[in-house]
Amino acid sequence: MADSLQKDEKKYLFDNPKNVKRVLYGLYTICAGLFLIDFVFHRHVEHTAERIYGFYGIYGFVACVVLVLLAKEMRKILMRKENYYDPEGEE
Amino acid sequence: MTSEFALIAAPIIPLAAALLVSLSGKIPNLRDSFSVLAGIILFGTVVSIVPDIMAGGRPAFTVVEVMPGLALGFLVEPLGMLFALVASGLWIVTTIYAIGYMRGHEESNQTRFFASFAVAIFASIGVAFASNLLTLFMFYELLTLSTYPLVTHQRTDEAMRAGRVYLGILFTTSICFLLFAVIWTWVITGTTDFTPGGILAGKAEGATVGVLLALFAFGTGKAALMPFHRWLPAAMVAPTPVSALLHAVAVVKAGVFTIMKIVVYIFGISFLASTGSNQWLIWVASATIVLASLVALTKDNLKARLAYSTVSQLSYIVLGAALANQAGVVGGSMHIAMHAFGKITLFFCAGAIYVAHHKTKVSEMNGIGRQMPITLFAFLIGSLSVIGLPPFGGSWSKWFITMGAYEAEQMIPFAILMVSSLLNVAYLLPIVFRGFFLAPKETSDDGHVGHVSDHDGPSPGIWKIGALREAPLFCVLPICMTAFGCLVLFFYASEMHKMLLPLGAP
Amino acid sequence: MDYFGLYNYWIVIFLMMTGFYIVISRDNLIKKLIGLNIFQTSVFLLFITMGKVKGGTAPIINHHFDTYSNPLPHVLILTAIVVGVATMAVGLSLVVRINEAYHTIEEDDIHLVEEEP
Amino acid sequence: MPDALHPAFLFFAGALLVALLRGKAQALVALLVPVVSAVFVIGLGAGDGWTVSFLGYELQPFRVDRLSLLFGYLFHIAAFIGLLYAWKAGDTLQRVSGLLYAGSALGAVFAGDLITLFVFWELLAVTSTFLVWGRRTPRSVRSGQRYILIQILSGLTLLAGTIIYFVDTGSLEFSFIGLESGLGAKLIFLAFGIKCAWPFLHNWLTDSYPEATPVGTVFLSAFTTKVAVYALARAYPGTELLVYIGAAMTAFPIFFAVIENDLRRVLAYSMINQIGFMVVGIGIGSELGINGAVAHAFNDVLFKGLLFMSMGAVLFRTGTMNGSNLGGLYKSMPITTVFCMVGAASISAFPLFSGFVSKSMVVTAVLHEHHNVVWFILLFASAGVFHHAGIKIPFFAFFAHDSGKRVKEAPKSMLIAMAISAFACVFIGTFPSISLYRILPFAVDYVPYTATHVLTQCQILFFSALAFTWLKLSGLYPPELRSVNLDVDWSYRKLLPAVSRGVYAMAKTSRAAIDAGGLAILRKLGQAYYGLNGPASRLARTWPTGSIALWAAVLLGVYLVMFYT
Repeated sequence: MADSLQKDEKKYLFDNPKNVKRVLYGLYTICAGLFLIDFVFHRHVEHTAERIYGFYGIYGFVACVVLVLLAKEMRKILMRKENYYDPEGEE
Repeated sequence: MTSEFALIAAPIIPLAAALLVSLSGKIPNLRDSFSVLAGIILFGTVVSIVPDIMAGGRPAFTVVEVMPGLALGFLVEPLGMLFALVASGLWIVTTIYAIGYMRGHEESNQTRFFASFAVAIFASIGVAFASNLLTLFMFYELLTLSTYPLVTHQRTDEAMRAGRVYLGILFTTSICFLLFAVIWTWVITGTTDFTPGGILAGKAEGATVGVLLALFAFGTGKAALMPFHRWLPAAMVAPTPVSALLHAVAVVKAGVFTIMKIVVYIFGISFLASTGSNQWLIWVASATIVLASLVALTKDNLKARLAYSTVSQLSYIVLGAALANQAGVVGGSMHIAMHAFGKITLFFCAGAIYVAHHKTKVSEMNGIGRQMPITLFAFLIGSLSVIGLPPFGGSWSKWFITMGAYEAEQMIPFAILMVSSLLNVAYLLPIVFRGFFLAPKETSDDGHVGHVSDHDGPSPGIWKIGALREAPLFCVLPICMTAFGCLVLFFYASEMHKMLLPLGAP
Repeated sequence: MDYFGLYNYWIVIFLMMTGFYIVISRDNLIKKLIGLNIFQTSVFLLFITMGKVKGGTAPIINHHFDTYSNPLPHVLILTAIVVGVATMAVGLSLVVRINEAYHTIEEDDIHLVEEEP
Repeated sequence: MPDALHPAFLFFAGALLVALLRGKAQALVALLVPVVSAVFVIGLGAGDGWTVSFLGYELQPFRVDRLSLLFGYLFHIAAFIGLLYAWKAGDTLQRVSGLLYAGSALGAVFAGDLITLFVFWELLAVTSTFLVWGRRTPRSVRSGQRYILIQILSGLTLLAGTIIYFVDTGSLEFSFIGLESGLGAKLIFLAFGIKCAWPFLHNWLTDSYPEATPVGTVFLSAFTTKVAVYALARAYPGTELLVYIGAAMTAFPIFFAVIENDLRRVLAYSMINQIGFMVVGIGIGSELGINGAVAHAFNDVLFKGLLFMSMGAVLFRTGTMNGSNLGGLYKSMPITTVFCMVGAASISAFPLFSGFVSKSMVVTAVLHEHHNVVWFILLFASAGVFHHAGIKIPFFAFFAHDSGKRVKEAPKSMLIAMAISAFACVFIGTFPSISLYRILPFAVDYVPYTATHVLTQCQILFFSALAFTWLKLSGLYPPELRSVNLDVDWSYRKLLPAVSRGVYAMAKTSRAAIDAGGLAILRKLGQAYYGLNGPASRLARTWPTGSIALWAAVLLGVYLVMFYT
């Protein structure tokens, strides 16, 4: 259904996989750059943990992965059907 | 007009009105004008006493002295002033509403109805201004009698049954307990006069005080303390103006007023608090507050729900009296007025919905707000006032009663007052949001716009403007007035508080 | 002891016992009522004679006399006579009604009628 | 006599006027109300206000100082943006209740005593509920009922606390209270906490905000919680407990946000996360901490409003808010997409966007006070908020798998409202010292744009993005599923009804048993009485009058004898 509708429309920016790739490569480059700057640039440090090279990058990455994986586990306990709270009978 | 003259005139006006109404029964317009006119004159008369009371005056008038220490007499003090103001003020709007309702509904025996109505107000004024227990008792019983024809107005089996419960409970409690307590008080103290500071201090002690309080509290069946509350839901078969009169103006308020007056002027709050006999009453009142609210939650019939709500709210006032401190007594007294305005609005709305759409059940109220926006908006205001939310009057009385509970170190009643407000939200607001925000149920044909049950035919006087199907103008106008009153009372509370403050003086 | 000086009491006692006897021994309801009336009359006499003071005159104040009979019993009995007439009338009308219902005024017969199912 | 006009009354009067008007005139007047009121508010200075004597209390219903003034400005901006947004999508109900709601919020922040605060606190509750109910679906109506119950519970807690506090201390002044002054202070604290959506008290927010109308949610996001933040900053600055509460608030909602399907509910969770930062700042209590909290509240209204507006526009056009049904909307709603991404950047605290200049104040304040664990949690939350609000929202709504929905771009009025917000976000983010920092309650000597700070923030954000990319490409990322996730609301939506049904059934049976038992006793008594007095029973039998007369005489005789012996 959806595909047939799209056919007669023009191509949008991200319909071209190349553009998606470009964005991804851009992201990889920026990340690598930010990580490498840490070795060159002397940051102003207030907390001991900050002395680790690339601390913020690593922490951010790990935090997000942990967040998502934990949340995925939570689904097993918390997820219910969409109409779980709907009252039976009335309305 | 001096206060004394006004005091004498006040009971005579409704009595004269009753007479004129009976005589002019053949000409409905004349009859109804008499009712409204008498209401306005009475209210003006009562208002004329206010400045004197605010200045500390206590106008009095003795009709006849039966025996030494037993007299029939009137005396105005702040509490009675408040009750008289509420009763006479709301009589006007109730009369206007009743005219709209009775005509819209084509009820029979309207003359008897309006005459009984006037007699009931006469009794209420008598209760308000009674200067001693004997006078109070007489008018209290007269009030029961005069409202009986109103309760049984429909003359159906159900109405007669309700009337029997009504008379049965009210008379049994008042004669078995209240009269007994009055006589006992007279025997102990040699007087029944309402005296600031009380008359029992030093004359009674220990268990006597507790028993006497129990006789007074349960004897005043009109205050609907559990377990003597059944008459009130039973009386719901009456036409709506009667319910409004019973539940907001005259009957129930006369009950709680009596308890308040007895606590303040017979026991004396400092004496009562010092004996500790008030403890059990605090508990009974708290239990009534919460249980009646819970029962109200389970009722689908709108008027029954409101009736149980009234039972609960009345116990706020009894609780205020039972706390026996300044904040409690002042708050409880304020609640007489605040609840009167809120609840009468709710009943008016229930009646208006019935007149216009013949709907009585909460579950049928879906979508009614689109046809009756004014009524339902007023219902919202009344609900908020009864719940005790600003900017409506109910918030201040709740403030003082709660403060009284804390000052009396009654933490559980304190918490119950809070919980009760939440329960009020839970049983009152569904009507509002069903009416405004849910689409009407499509299954029933009766639920359609303005379509009333076949056997009745459309009621006369219904407004029809576009999609609107409001009740007759005479119904809608009083609703707006009382709803507006709820708002005014929020700002007027300061004056009322000032007037009532002497009640809490030790 | 002067048993006969207070002969009026003997008359009262005689009348009272007569009335009492009639009430408990007669079956005819009218006779019972007559007995009751005699009983009542005896009480009247008792009070009236008690009120008499020897040598006293009627209790109308007059400076020629200084001894009067006690007026209070007389007044009481005056009222009682009126009440008695009234109760008698009520009693008799009840008997009339009973007669209509049972076609007899004999108590035995009434009980017989009652005990029939 | 009042020498300054209270903006709340302008709003209330405006609401009345709006209720009487219809059509374009209505929308225009509604829009003018905050503008007119702002003219008055700009003229206000610290120290203005009124005092009145009411019910025997000396009250201060209107008090102006730097803290309240900042929120005053903020609420005017929020009301203006909200009403502009409502130009097309709003109706009378939403405009009126929106104005009343904004007016109540203003009343609450300008309240100088606890009674006035209570009055406006409850008004906030009631007026805002209509924005939830206004969607007119059974679902939103039920949600609104739960919402108002909890809001009123907060008001009642405040009432109880105020009464206890007043009786104990004799003061009704709404200024620093602190937790040490007894039960009253603790209850007031709790009341603020409910409106502030503390953990376990937060569910009203995630329950009702996604159920409100598109306009309603924009309004809701601006006022209730911010008033609570203001109240906490006023009465409980420096309360250490708040640091931990705030830290918990920043951390736990992001887990729910990841697995939530309704995108506005995702935003609601991220809202709790953002309020967490503010609460931490208030808990720190240093000048920097308070400034940070207040500044973040200011920015949050703008960027959260912007995000809710963009999502509202999507809802307005597509009629759905589920991530699983959306995607690819950048094709048909490009401008909305851009604004949404500005909001996302702001909430994630990208440099040059508003979140950056305020959130960093809080984080720095935490570091200054050596709350190490809290600092780690806040960093985690910063990464997490980018993850769900910064990436998930725009990605699933506008990019991701193309849902095939082709709709019109959002109405112009909505776009203008979003543009104003977006501009404010960028402007404050770029030039904080000439805009936001000027109106903060304390003097600011904080410089957000240092090389270290910019660098570390970029690192954390880009690596979070990298993590998202990796998880998405490797298929580890949880798919969007149509579902309901259990939260604290389970306790009152499932457990409580079940318990009360059980209790009700028990009460009913026991009541029936008591009734039956009582009736049985009464019936027995009646039968006994009937046995003695009924027809043909012993006492009712016809006795011969003669014997009765005799017995009466005998009894009297006995009595006579007994009397004289």
